[in-house]
Amino acid sequence: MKARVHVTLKPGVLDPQGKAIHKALSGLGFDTVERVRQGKVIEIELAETDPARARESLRQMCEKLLANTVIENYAIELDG
Amino acid sequence: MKARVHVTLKPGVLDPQGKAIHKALSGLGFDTVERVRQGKVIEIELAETDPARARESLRQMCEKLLANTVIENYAIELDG
Amino acid sequence: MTAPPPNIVAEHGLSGEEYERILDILGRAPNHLELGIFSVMWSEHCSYKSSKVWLKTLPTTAPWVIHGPGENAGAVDIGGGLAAIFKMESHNHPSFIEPYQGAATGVGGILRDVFTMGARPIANLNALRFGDPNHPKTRHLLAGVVAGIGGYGNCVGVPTVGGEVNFDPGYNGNILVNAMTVGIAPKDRIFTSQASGVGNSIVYTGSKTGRDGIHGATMASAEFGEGAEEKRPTVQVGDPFTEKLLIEACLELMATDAIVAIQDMGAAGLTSSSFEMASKGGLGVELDLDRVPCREDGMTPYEMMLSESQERMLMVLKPGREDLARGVFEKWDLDFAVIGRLTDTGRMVLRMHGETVGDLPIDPLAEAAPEYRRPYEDTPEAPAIAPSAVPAPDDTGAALRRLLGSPDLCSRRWIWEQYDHMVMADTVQRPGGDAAVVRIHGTTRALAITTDCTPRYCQAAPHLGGAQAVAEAWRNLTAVGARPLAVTDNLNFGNPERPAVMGQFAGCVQGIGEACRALEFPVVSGNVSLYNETNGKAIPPTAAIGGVGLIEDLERTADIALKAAGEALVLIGETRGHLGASLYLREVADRREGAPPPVDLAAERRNGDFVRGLIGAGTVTTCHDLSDGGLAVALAEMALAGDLGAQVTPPEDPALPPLHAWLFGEDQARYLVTVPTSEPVLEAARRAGVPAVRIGTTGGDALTLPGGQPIFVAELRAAHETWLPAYMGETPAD
Amino acid sequence: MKAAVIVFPGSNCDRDVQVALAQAMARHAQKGGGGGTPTMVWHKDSDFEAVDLIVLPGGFSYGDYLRCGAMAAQSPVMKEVMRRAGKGVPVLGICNGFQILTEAGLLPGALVRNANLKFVCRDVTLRIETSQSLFTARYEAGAKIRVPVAHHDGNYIAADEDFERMEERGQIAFRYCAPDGTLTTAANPNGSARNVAGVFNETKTVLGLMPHPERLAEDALGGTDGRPLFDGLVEALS
Ligand SMILES: Nc1ncnc2c1ncn2[C@@H]1O[C@H](COP(=O)(O)OP(=O)(O)O)[C@@H](O)[C@H]1O
Ligand SMILES: [Mg+2]
Repeated sequence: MKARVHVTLKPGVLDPQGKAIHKALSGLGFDTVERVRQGKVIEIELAETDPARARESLRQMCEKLLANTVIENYAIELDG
Repeated sequence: MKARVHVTLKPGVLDPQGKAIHKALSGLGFDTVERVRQGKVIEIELAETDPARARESLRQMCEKLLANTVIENYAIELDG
Repeated sequence: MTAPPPNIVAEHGLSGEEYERILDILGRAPNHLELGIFSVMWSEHCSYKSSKVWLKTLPTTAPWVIHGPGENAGAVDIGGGLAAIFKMESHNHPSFIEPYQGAATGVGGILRDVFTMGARPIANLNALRFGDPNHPKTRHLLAGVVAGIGGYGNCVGVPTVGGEVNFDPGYNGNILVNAMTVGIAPKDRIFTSQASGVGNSIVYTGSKTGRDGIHGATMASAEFGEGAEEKRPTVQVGDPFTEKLLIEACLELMATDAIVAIQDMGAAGLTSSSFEMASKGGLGVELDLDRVPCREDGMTPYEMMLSESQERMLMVLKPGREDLARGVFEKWDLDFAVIGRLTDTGRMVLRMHGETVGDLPIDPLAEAAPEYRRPYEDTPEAPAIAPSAVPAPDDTGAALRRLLGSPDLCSRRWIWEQYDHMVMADTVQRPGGDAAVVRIHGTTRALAITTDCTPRYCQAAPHLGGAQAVAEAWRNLTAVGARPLAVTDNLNFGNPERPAVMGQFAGCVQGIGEACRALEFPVVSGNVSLYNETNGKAIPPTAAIGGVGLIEDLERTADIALKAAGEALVLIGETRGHLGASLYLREVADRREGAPPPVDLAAERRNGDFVRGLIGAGTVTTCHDLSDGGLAVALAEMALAGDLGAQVTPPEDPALPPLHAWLFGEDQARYLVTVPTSEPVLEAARRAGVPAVRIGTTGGDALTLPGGQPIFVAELRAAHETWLPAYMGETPAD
Repeated sequence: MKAAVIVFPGSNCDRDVQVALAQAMARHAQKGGGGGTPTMVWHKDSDFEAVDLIVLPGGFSYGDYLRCGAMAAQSPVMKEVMRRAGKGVPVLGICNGFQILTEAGLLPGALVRNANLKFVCRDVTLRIETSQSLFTARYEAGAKIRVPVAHHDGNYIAADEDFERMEERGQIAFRYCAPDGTLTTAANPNGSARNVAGVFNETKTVLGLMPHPERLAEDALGGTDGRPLFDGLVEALS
């Protein structure tokens, strides 16, 4: 079973990366860009066929390791 | 208009982060994990209403800056 | 303006009595914004209300001191028209909540304190205390803090050259992250926050203001309870890239005549920076909050004034220099806005959307800031432990290996290799020695820098512990051949409202003061962090001392690495074999007790001056001060650094303590040096009244201690280098 | 010789390399050559005076956000650097400079996060793979030198066919090795493929390397193994 975990900064948390990308894009002449935020995607293949169990296990992975829940949110997406 | 750019490593390209996450997850007892790859999502808000133009402009951003096409693939996702 | 309900007052951490005082000052009830401002300005963090009475007792002057406490950082004259500017500051609570960002923003904050004064930062150090290695959070906190310090310091391009680390269960719920920065400025171009010139523009630059860290300053002053996790969203994220730009832009503008006063926005952000500038200048300010660069839409005046967004600066410019300044900051892609002006009203007036949203008198607020002489209880005296009352080890070599591999003494390589300790290409002595040595760029002179504190001594005997921390810092500077100049301190304690904690605080400060006076080593800056406790349990008192010294000639310095076989080992200072509160007692005999070693400041000074003289004369080839683990550990460290062995024979002396006490005792005021021939040095010591004795010879690939088998240096290295990487889960193949 | 050091926002080894080069130029002047100091060129300058050598220094250009060197590779000055590199003007990229050169396509391959994910700052041993270049002429092929690394993303990767071509043309400049010269995993600080520490372009006029020769080019700093690189350049280009 394949899954994707999206990790994004919580709203209001400073995103230096996004800020720098925004500036760089403007510098390159992409002047329609209004806002940039950067996040992570973690693709995980699981030896698990039960979606409910997979989701629960992914949730635990996020809480324990994949996301820094102090400043980040996460979203889990299961394939198929 | 909101867009999301997914940047992922090309298949076969070494992914130290993915590897380290995999190892850490196994160490935490998540033993059903078979493969982990890490990528980036860049969320961009554009002052642009025409989807075709938005897509073309995002494609150029990817080619020029957002992805290193020697080692990375990108995918563009437009909202709405 | 409507009065805030009582629960709101309490939530702002203000006591009923303090609130009464606010009513008196304003002659009316404060609105929410004003209450917020009082609350941060009168928080422990900003007002030093519990500590001030004691801090005033510290010696702060010397002929070479340019600015003592009271400025953003202390400044001392280092000759050549230059000043060294330095300070240490804690970021304990934020680092416990989010170790990476907490530590990173700690580094960012202390860097700003230093470059605000016109100095280019040249070195960072960090004094860290973690809980029991077996505590479930320790590993994660250590990994995050080290990565955060490196992540920030490496990116701004300031070398992280030293520090210290201890582990103790007493820090399980409250780790300590104390960051120190040293910078160099032209002596005649030091900038302060004292505003002047009615009508002058107040300028905001750096990053935009967001909603982060609102009430960070009050959080840093509140004891942790079970609900601490809920405070998480107040964590700030650091942007070292912007900090680097800010350093370069500020230094570029400082080279012109545009700046009247400048102040970084640290704790309590825009509030305390604008307040401080006006208050020091005896003036008023008027701020137009519509002009504050904001990261988010719809920010309220309260949020803007209390935000602790990082990487921001406030300046007062000379009339007509706005465009010049704007040009510099725009070149560096930084936000720039004239947000107000100085007035002669003595008031802080805040406007938004054409309305007055806050109006406070500046002097009364500063002068009426609470100041408490809190009740205190002296720490009961710990019993002295006779050397003979401590059992000898079964095997001296095994005891030494054990000590060298213990969490408090093992190699910190795993940490400092994550720090760029060489950027700027002036690091002459890298981490691992007694003090870092950083060359003054373009010269053959250098600064020596160290941080020191032995919390187990402070806990057993606060007064002595405070003095010992200063003495050890002074000794570490001396051991590299530097003339110690001044210190910065970072006083980390529990809840000052508890008399026992206040007693620890008072004791440590008195000890620091005494040692600083005796060693002519004044305190020029510092920071106090109180309420480091969880559920009523305070941390061990931790009075971290950052010391800075001057090396006049890089050809005349010493390091700890043994250089050549056949040299004489000479022990300087008196050895009584004091084992109370020692690491031997803790790690080998498993006992945490006893009075720490006495600190004889006269002996400290005499022995240190003698050793510095030897180094200056080029007499010694190697020098190491003795501290944790005593003679045996110091010698092992010298052997490891030089990859060379030594043979030790104790002197024939009827007063010699038991062998294990001689080897592992932690008597103060001692150094171990190597010299090609011992006689001249012993003779000079006799003349100077300094105890000195030859204890052995360098050579071979093993260390031979009396009463034990030779131990290969390679074996010692394995013991020394293994613990930390193994603890952090690293296998050699990684 | 005239040299230019490009300064990007976030560069932090610009002064270090300027000093190392200036010292090499001073040594050359003592032997009768011309001295001087490299000029600093701001990243927003799309043109600068004619020089014999362009240096891209270490640091964290644009914070190393997104990917190390990615934003710097797109800055105005890089168009000009690429134009001149195309004409054969020698370009040296150290650490972040190496990352910028790969991002700009002036060098093959890419630099990704260190295998153990940690920043690493320590001395390493390098094996000189060839002395047949402007940059390494003052070293002997096979010689071992000690210089520091300090980076978070120095893990060099390239496609196998790129590697074949590079090996064939002698484009590998330095490799991480044990003190005896063998290519071990333990001697490799970042997991780089084939222990690669530095590579040339096809004409060997562009060199990128992760280690910092400018940090050990002076006795006072504990070593001078980095010096021959700068001395060789100054001599060849004066
Ligand atoms: N957190 C740290 N960061 C960098 N260097 C450190 C750190 N902790 C310890 N060190 C370095 O390790 C060496 C040994 O530290 P320590 O045992 O505290 O020295 P001493 O006993 O001489 O005060 C010193 O050079 C010190 O600067
Ligand atoms: Mg020492």
